[in-house]
Amino acid sequence: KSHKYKDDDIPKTPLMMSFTSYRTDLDAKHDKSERLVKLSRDITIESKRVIFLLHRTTKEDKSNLILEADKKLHSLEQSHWKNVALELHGEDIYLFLRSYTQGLQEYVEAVSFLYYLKHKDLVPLSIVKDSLTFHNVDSGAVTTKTISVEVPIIDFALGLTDLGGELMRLAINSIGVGDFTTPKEICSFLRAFYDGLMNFRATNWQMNKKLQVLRNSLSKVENACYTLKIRGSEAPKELLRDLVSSVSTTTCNTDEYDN
Amino acid sequence: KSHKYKDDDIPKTPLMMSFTSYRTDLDAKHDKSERLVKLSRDITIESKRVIFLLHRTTKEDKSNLILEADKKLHSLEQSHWKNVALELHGEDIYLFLRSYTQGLQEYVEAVSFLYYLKHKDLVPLSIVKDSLTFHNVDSGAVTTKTISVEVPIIDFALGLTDLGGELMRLAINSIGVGDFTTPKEICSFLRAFYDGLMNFRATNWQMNKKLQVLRNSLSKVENACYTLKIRGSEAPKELLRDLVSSVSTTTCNTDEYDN
Amino acid sequence: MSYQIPQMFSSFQDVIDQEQIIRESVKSSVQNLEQTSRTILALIQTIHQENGVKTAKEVAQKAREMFTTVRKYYEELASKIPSEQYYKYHDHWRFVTQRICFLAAFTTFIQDGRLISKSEVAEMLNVKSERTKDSFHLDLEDYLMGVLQMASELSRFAVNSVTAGDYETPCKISNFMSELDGGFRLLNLKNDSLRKKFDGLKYDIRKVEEVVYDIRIRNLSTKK
Amino acid sequence: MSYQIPQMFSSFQDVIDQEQIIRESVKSSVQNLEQTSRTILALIQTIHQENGVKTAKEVAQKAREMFTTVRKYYEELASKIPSEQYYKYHDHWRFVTQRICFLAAFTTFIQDGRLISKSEVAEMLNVKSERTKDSFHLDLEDYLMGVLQMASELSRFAVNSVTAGDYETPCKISNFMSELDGGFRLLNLKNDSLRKKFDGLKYDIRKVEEVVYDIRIRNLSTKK
Amino acid sequence: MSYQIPQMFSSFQDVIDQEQIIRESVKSSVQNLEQTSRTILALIQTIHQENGVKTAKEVAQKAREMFTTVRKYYEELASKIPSEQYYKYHDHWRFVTQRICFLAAFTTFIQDGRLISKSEVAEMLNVKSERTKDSFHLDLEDYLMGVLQMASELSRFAVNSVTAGDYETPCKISNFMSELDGGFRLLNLKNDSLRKKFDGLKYDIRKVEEVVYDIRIRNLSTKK
Amino acid sequence: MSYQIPQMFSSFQDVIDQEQIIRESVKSSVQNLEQTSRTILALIQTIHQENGVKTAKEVAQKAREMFTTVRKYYEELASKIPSEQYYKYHDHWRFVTQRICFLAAFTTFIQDGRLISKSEVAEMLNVKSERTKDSFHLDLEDYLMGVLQMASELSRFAVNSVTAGDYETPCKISNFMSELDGGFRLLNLKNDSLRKKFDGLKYDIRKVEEVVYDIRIRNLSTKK
Amino acid sequence: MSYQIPQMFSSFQDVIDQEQIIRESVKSSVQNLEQTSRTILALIQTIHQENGVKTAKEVAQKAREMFTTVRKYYEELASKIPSEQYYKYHDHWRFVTQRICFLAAFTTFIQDGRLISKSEVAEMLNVKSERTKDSFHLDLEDYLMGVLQMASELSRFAVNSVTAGDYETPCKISNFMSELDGGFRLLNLKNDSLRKKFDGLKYDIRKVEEVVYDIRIRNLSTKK
Amino acid sequence: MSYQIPQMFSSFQDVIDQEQIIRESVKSSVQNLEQTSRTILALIQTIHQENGVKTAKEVAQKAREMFTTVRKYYEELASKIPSEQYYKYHDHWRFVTQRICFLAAFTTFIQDGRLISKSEVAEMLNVKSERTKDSFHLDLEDYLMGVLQMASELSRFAVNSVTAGDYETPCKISNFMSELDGGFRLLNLKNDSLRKKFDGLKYDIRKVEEVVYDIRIRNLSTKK
Ligand SMILES: [Mn+2]
Ligand SMILES: [Mn+2]
Repeated sequence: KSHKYKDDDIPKTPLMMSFTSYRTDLDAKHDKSERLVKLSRDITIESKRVIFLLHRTTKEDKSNLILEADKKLHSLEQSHWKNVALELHGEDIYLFLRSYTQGLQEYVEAVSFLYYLKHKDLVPLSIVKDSLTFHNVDSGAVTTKTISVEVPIIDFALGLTDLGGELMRLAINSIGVGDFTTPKEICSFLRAFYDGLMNFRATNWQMNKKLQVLRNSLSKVENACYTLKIRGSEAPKELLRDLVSSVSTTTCNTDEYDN
Repeated sequence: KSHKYKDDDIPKTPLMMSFTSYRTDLDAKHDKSERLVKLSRDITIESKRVIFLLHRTTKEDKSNLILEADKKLHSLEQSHWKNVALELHGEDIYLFLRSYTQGLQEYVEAVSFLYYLKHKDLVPLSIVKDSLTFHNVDSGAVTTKTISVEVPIIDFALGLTDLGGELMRLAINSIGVGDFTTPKEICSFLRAFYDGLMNFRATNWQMNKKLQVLRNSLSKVENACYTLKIRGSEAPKELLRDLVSSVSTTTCNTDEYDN
Repeated sequence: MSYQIPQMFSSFQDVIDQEQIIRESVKSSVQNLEQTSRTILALIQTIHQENGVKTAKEVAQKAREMFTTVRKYYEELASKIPSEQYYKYHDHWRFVTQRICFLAAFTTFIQDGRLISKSEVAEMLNVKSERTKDSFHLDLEDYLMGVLQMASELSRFAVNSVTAGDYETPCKISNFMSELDGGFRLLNLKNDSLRKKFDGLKYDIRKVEEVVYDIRIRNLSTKK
Repeated sequence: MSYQIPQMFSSFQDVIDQEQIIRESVKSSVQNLEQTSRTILALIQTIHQENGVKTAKEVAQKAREMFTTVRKYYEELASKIPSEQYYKYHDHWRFVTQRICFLAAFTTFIQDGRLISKSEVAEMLNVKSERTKDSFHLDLEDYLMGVLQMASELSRFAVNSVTAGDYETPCKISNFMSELDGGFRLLNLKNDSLRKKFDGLKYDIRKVEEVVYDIRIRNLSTKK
Repeated sequence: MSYQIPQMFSSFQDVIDQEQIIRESVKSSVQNLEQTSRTILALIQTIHQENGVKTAKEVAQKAREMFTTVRKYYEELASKIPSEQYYKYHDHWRFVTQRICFLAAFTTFIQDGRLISKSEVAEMLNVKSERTKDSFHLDLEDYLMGVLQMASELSRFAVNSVTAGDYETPCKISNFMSELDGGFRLLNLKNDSLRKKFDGLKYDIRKVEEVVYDIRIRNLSTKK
Repeated sequence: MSYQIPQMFSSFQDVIDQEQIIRESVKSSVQNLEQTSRTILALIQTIHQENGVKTAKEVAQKAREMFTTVRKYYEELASKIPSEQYYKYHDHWRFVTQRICFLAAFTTFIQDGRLISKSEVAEMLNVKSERTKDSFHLDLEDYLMGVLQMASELSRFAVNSVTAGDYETPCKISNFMSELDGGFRLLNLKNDSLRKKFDGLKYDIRKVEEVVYDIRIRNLSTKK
Repeated sequence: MSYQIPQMFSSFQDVIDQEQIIRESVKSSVQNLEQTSRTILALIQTIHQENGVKTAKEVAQKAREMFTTVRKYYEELASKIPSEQYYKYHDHWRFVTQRICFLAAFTTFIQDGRLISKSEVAEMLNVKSERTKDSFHLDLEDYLMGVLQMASELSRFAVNSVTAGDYETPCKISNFMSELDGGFRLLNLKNDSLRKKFDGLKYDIRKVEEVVYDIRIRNLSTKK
Repeated sequence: MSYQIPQMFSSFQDVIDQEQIIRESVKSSVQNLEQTSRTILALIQTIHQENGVKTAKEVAQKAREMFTTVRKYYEELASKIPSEQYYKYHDHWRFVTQRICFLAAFTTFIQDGRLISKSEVAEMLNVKSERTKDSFHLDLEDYLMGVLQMASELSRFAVNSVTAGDYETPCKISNFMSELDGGFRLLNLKNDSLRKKFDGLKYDIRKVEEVVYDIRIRNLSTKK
């Protein structure tokens, strides 16, 4: 950013001279913070896209979408996240955490969603940390063996908690296409997750708010499982088996059924 | 307002028939209320204009402006207010008070401002009531000896309280043009007004809020009088007399002063 | 300087004090009404219980009898309001009147399967149906709010009827509420509390429609 | 110089007054649109009633005809807004336009079993589909909100179709809503009102799927 | 039908993305304008310093020259906004435009002792004065807010002129502000931010009148 | 005079410090209570799990045993508060006490299928049931809030019972909550948080009634 | 079981009723206190009037005599509150007590030019200065809030003294408030309403300092 | 089903607990700093009193000596912060550090008539001026906030100097603040608390300018 004030115009008093140097420091900090905010915003958008993409798993071929999501996240790591790591290199990350935590949380949400689809479990912090660690980096400014983006536990936990909403969407959407297993699995997982979080004493209003949202999501999934049970109670056993096995046929084709 | 629903289409069940009559009643009420809101809004705008006009008294010929304001208010009474009175004739006015109280309050503010400029005192409720009473009215719908707009005490008091702000503006503006008497008179009047209102126990949150605003206005006028006193302390006696007598010359004409 | 301010405010004060006395007295009548309405409501709630559906008509009859007390308190209240100042104090009894309209409407639906009219409610409350200069009347919007409260209670009653093995009542309720919906759609509602309450009606209707759906798809209704 | 300022400020007052006049006039057209949309909505609601399903197409045709009035008021409204000020006053007609989009979309689904396109809605409203310099257009988000409102109404219609003994319509609705869901999933929505409304879509879909499920396990679709 | 919905929604995404791009781009131009306006403001502030009064005209001339940059950024900004979307994005540049109007008005008063007109400001900013179909214009309220900001700065300048021994400038300022006040009194302002800002004007005027009074009672204006 | 004010204010500081010490000490006891209550809550949550319904009584017994710790901390807390200052610091333990009442009530319902009385809760907490001069008591509203929290948890439990294949528990819960509702209807509540929470009870009740409805319409309760 | 809940809740109602009775009774005493405090305040306000400064001492004496009534109502209030429930109802009289402390402090400053101590205020109010088991006391924060309200009134009094031609009183007030500020600076306040009010003190002090400044720069204090 | 959830959260809990311990310890050091800063502030306040201006230099010297304690507590605080986590806990000491910067800057201005530099403040506090991996430094924005607080205090001091008959100090302050204003205008401030505080500087400057104006127009300054 070029300054319109020509430096020759500035009176050469000690005060003005020190403020000139303060300006340099402040600008450096603000510019870095601004760059991080922009990176964070792009990361947020791209992470949301990955989540949207993964929701198509209820409709389309699952493994292909997972592969695509893997690729998208990997390219996000190698581009935007590597830039974040470079920006943070040598800094006290807590000075800039506010600038990139939103992107970080949304990224954790996307990664954990993908991980759940693969492993039906919570993504470990170590995996996220590894993904955000870069080796043998050689940028113009920095040449170093290893740089990484710090992932504070609280921000990780905040991102994870958002996973609840996405799993809830997945559970309800699954029922819509006749998949009755996924909702039950998600219900059990979300209960364990909620119990774990309830015991986690990190006094943080954001956490409390998100915990409330998580509880609502869990409640919606429980109601969905309840409905499944109730509905299942009426179906003739053999029909139910047919239904479950034909998960991928999304539409109710009346003609086919007539056969 | 014509209804698009053709009445023949309505099933002739008892329920639908009674709702048709409810509709008539509701529409009548809403329409009247809507007309009153519109009248009230016009009254508000016109009253504000009268107030703006009267603020020019610090700059222009006072008696002409007062005459003009008198005329404007009178025509407002004979047009909009008479219509309000016609609308309210035979009604429980408290059903519609909310629709026209804003206009009423702004009108009371304008009337009391004008009255203050004439008499340096608070306008009596009876004068406002008289202005809003109309004799020998003959409209298409109503022919009656006398109709009037009820002025509930609370709404009258709320309108009066707003006068504080306008008097404060008048006081400060007066100083700007070298008139030192008006601010002092206003200060004394506002103190008495504030004391009177403070003793008036009408528990009403609007009143409490407006009382706070009035206190701020009084405080500004007190500070202005203080400044006058302080400034006056330095002026040579004879000059001060000159200044006070030349209230109407608004500008400081350096040339003239040189003479 | 001497202003007419003190005299003015002291005369105002008299009026305000007078009004305050009326207000206190009104509050006390309203409290009595609230107490009575709570008692009737508690009675009516029992029809949701296990055997409630069977005793519904009986309960409704008892509830109707309790309106004697309601009438008494409305008479008392009416005597306290100066002529043409009904709407000055309306806020005090607005809420309880809506609730009482709900109770009257619910009772009548249980007994007769039809919507009570505004004038019938007014009669049950011992007030006038239309505004006149010297009397206490029933406000139209209060009546309509009460009717909407009833609709909400009916959707709950439809559910509990099925639990109690009664598959006919839900169908009656569904038809009734559909007609009610049509009635309300005739009205030109403003963006006020009535509109908001009416917006809630559609959820009650959907619930009842789903109950009827459940009955029909299982062929439980004996009518067909 | 002395004379310049008063003249300058008089001309400013003219501008301020002018804007106030436009705003009042816009409000009045919007009120007309609201009235008309309420009437069409009341008409459409009748298809949920007992015999409604059978008359659905007829009702839809009537509704479509009532768009003549809609068109007239949009024309009136458009004539009041200089095109470059569309977004200065947009909030005034945002809500009613969403509702009208819903009505247009619902009508079209009933008649043709397909999603009305944005340009078709624009045509029905007699406005431009895309922003151009000289015209009043249909905002994209308003159209999408209207489409989501329709989805909610369709899920209710699926339930009532079954009650009326029609087992085919729910399947058609189910397919249609599934496709609609796929369409919305292509959008990268922000966390705004549109996203929130879209989040509700999944419950509507689930409800319809449940209806279809109930039909299938009972072999009802073959009964027709 | 199946193929229509995905295509439709893809095109919707394009529109949504497009808007996001405009918004980001607008923000960047506005940041440049803010930076420039801060620089001009810092320059103008120097006239309050001890020798500032003497160099005032010089400073004003320099400030005027810096408007070249302002014009450039407005041109850039204007090129990004289709005229009919001016009010869709107006909030982004509202604040900075008010400040720039203040700077233009202050500069002009220092140089010519008169109020800059709205069209002159528009010219200095390289935008249109009136709303036309194809251009970026200057909003009236933004201009008026800028004028009121200038009045506040002038009252400070009056005080510092005296400190610097200049007894004539305060009288000029006093006359000018009195006239300005007369202008604003012609407007019928609503209770909005403009009215609030205008309410502050009377204190600025009073301050200047006090300065003039101090000069007169000491016969200082004759001393020069 | 000069010397009086500092001395006066020094003595005020002593009072403020003293209060601060009590407050800190209270907070620490309350934190312990919160920790313990969280542990009990987490234990109780397990009954919502798939096999939870079967182990419910066992879990409740374990929970009851953990009240030993609760009693200890209340004793500790009580020792810190002079009785006449109970309400000065009440806000500190209000929330946690409500939660503990909920836990006690829930545990008792699971074990005995009945409502725990206020004096029983007081005993479980090792505090007095009624206010006396020299002791730490259980506030009535805190007890009632806890009871309402339990109702909310019970409605969730009813849902999960069905999922776990238990069709009897929901019916028990429904009866119990209906009775509870009758109890609360006897109270004349102010417009406070208790009233608000009670207003929420009806949603919990409807939810449970709908669960029972679903069971009955499918004849599930007889099937097991 | 069925019979237990209604009985339990009936007993709760008794408790709630009891509390309600106390609350109503407290409110009535507080209203009397408010009325009396308003009367004293109105009396004290007269010292701001033109001739008020001259009659200040006289007015203060009259105000002090009116405390007889204050004492009576505090006695009445105290008799209604069991000591251990002081803080349960404290919010009811908190505000009026702060105002009465202000009146006592203001009166004392006018008469004696010094700060009234907490125990003196307690004596004027006929309550205990310190908390004891069996009595109604004066809360420290209420006393301090009252003192800060006085400071605010004093700054207004300083302004009006000058207007009335009294140039000495402002200097006394300035010294007094500076000392008061020193006192408050000894306190370690929490981030509560007291701290917020104290933060406002510095504006009152600056105002008075500016009044003294105006007097000194014009040599007015020596002139009289 | 068994998840790795409990292990994960229990390992997190350890970290969070550890952090909580540090946080508590930091708070205690910060409280000491706050106590010390309050004492220094109370000392400095005395220069506003009647004879304060004369003893200003003496007071400043005493204040400077009290920084020994400040240094001690910063050393203590620094020892508690793990390397590279300064900004994790920064919020805890941000406010007190700003106040201490203000005290250091004010002291230095009184003694030397110049702005203390950031590195000088760091030295007075016994912290590093620039961030390094292993040390506790002085944040630039905290320093700047402190400087702005000083400016506000200086404007008050200018007023009180005149009261004490010192007409030179205000002129010095005016020049100093004008230069300070120029310095701040070099900075590109974001819309944060620093910007907001800086926006307040202009009022302080105007106040001082008006004091200088009062002095000049009365020829009180002996310099000319
Ligand atoms: Mn999400
Ligand atoms: Mn006004």
